[in-house]
Amino acid sequence: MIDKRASSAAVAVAAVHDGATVMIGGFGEAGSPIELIHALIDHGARNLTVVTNNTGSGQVGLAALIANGQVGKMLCSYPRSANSTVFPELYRQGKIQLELVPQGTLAERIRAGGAGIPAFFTATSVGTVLAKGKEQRSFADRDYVMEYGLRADFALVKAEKADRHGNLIYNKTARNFGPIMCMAAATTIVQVKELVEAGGLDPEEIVTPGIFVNRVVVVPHPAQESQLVKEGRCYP
Amino acid sequence: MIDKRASSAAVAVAAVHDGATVMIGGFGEAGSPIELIHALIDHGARNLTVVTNNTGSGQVGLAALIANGQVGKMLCSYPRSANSTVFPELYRQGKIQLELVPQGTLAERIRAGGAGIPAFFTATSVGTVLAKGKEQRSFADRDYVMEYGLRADFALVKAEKADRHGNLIYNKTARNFGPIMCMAAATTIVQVKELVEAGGLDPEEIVTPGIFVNRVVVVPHPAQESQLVKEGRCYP
Amino acid sequence: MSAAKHHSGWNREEMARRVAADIPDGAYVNLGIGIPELVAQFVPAGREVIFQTENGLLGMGPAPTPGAEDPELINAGKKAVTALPGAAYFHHADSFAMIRGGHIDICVLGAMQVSAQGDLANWSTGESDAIPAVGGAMDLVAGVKQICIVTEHTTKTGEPKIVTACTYPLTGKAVVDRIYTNLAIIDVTADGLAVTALAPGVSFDDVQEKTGATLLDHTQHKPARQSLASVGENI
Amino acid sequence: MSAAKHHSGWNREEMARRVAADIPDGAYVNLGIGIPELVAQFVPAGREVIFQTENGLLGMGPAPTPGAEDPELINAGKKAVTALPGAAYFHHADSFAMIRGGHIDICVLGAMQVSAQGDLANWSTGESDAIPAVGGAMDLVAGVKQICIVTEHTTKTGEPKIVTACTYPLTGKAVVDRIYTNLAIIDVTADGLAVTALAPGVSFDDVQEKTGATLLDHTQHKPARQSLASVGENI
Repeated sequence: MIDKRASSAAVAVAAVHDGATVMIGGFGEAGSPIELIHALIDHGARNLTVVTNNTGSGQVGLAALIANGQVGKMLCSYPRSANSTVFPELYRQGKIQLELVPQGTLAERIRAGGAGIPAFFTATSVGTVLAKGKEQRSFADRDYVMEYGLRADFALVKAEKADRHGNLIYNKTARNFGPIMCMAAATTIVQVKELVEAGGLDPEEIVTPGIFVNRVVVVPHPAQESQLVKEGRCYP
Repeated sequence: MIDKRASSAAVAVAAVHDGATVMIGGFGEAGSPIELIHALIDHGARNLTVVTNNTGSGQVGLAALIANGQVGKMLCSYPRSANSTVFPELYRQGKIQLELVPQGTLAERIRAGGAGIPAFFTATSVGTVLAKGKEQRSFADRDYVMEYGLRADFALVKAEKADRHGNLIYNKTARNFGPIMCMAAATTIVQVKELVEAGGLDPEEIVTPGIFVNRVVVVPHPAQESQLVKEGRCYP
Repeated sequence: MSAAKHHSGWNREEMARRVAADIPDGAYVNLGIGIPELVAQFVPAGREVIFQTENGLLGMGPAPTPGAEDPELINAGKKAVTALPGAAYFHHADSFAMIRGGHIDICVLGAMQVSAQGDLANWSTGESDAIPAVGGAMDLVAGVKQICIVTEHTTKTGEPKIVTACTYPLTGKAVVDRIYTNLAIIDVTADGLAVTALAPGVSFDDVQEKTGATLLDHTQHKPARQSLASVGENI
Repeated sequence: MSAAKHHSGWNREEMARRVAADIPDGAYVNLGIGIPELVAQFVPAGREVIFQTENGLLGMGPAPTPGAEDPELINAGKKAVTALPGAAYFHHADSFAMIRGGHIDICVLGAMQVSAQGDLANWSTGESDAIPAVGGAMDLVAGVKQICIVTEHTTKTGEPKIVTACTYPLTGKAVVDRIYTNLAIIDVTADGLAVTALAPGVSFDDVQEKTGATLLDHTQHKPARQSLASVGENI
């Protein structure tokens, strides 16, 4: 019988190895799988390449993972935001690498990775410094750059509900990168607020079919990053 | 106020011009917008390029459109099936052109067209006659062919419910090509069984956001192609 | 209206109002952070404009009442928003398919510099110690049908933002269609930058003086400028 | 079991049963039209196998009871099916993202010809007056982790289907992992085609005689063949 439930976040992330590429869902705090990230901090895997849109805030969640020295390289679109101090400091010190990717290109590269597309063309970034070194090509008289599909060893994603098959639904704009990251990782680990019976999700409504999910951890009351930051919390 | 309702199928398809490229949803009869197709037959636009998975059956719907001599070229993956006699005859007589596209490549080309991707690479068809004349390229030691995004002037799609914004939900496996064809056409025309108030569709459940839809026609009791074929019906 | 209390020209709200006035009924619009965000509240009565936020919502409504904020319902600026009836949620690849695929009619963005050719710089000063952060700006300018800029005419230190050629790293080349500033509305045309409207108490010469590129005076043309074109062509 | 009533070898149901026996618990499987469709009914007790149909359903169940057919709930062969608890519907691009992206563990297909290198021909006879129709076959063989063929060992006229090189147009090059026929189970290995099991009353020489390529006899190997590998590696 298919049962993708993991007994804890620690068990779910146990296989993450040093040097792994890890996609982490979320747009700011919305959809950020903070309990899975904290489990990854406890676990201690190092030299990670992290693919995610931002760099976290305060000293919890994604920012804490970076502060803990576990991340060697980041691919993201917007590593600078309110309360984001950890990444900028390490970056200026040359202690962390950055591949800056336009947000839509980042999303499409992840989707392509999940869909078995090794490369595609987009007009985004043409004529800018972010197109430097990229192969360029014209279609119907417009210039495009070639971008590569992105895959990961692991994805850490937050969703709203799951069933034992790993079918997922999300909550509002916390959906963001979750569905495409589930597709693009060899092992996808998801935290959800609620687990329902198989058949408890309407098959018309399922956003991520279970085939893209490997482990599900139930975290009924996930912490909100902004609340932890407001309280001045640090992890660990 | 946004109100995409059209008063009839005839009104909805009135702008289709001779020589237009028209995407038509459906996988066999499931999702085939038969009333819109019949309106297009009444309308009479000719020399159409039709992008659709199959070639219809019997003498109704898609098969009737072809039989009526309105289609100059078809892009499809499977133009041969039970009760499909119209296309094979015209094809053997050289009266209709065919671009045969593997089903997944067809879907991805349509999706790419809708997503602003002019071209992408796929391993599908490598080493086969369908790769002939296509640019080939190696990524990470595997061979791929380059395929082009597909766009259309019009898309005819069948869905289950819509609101006045054109937000859509579908029914079971009748969803198939609908959502991606809605994205890839300059003008997307949809027939639905039911129109609901704005807000009557759960925003988490909407499969096609209204931005991809231009006109909505309510057909409360659409005909089933297989039933018409069984009854020996012809259109017009 | 609080215009021209101490000085001539439009204030932020009035700039946003001018942008909103040019957005046709039925348009799909993406708003950037800052003054662009203000545009939503000035949609003229009788028009329905659908706002997209690239983090996955079409049909974005105003900020919630205090206390009703949902940290999982935010806009691209990470501020709490609401969803209007008829809204839809979607994931990031679908969201940028809308953007890249040319489905959004208008994008309103801020700017650091705009050139006479419509080049836009609004993401980086190019300073060596700056943390580069581009977000969705490059995707928006490459994909959305029309790009409107709304910005103060000059920097805080009085340097022109509208220039012959951008010195900051570009967001996109030849992407801007129209510029709304506190002093004027300027169209990017094949002939060059054309002033189509002047703020109260502002002369064409005032605008030219504060601009780093040569301007054309189209204020007497009839009509001075087109409605934001191509919008809603299939509506 | 109704095997070998008039002849030795496996019948269609037994072939399907042999395929099903090799599919591990938790596998995601796509079944082609014909004998492959029969596989679903022979999943051994205690295993849960999820069937995908490329027209947009994961969690496909058996045919509905007569009268309960829904023309909008069909499989890739356009036959009425059902959806099991835990099923999900999705559109064609998402469906083929599953297939092309390597998310489906096993695909079971019919064949016109299979070569010693695992080349597959199953979509066209290449005759000039034939209507070419490929469907999703090329996507499946290019994207699914393991491709199993289930087919009669020879054509109706007794010609070998397993050959040194395919004469029909290919569906894919070097894509087949294993072949189940009415006579034997044959793995495509780096060393060549290896017979790992023989049907009752069938000898290795019988199989070799009806095969257009040289076979290796692995029937005495321990184990004769691996479980369908790589399946469920992350389950």
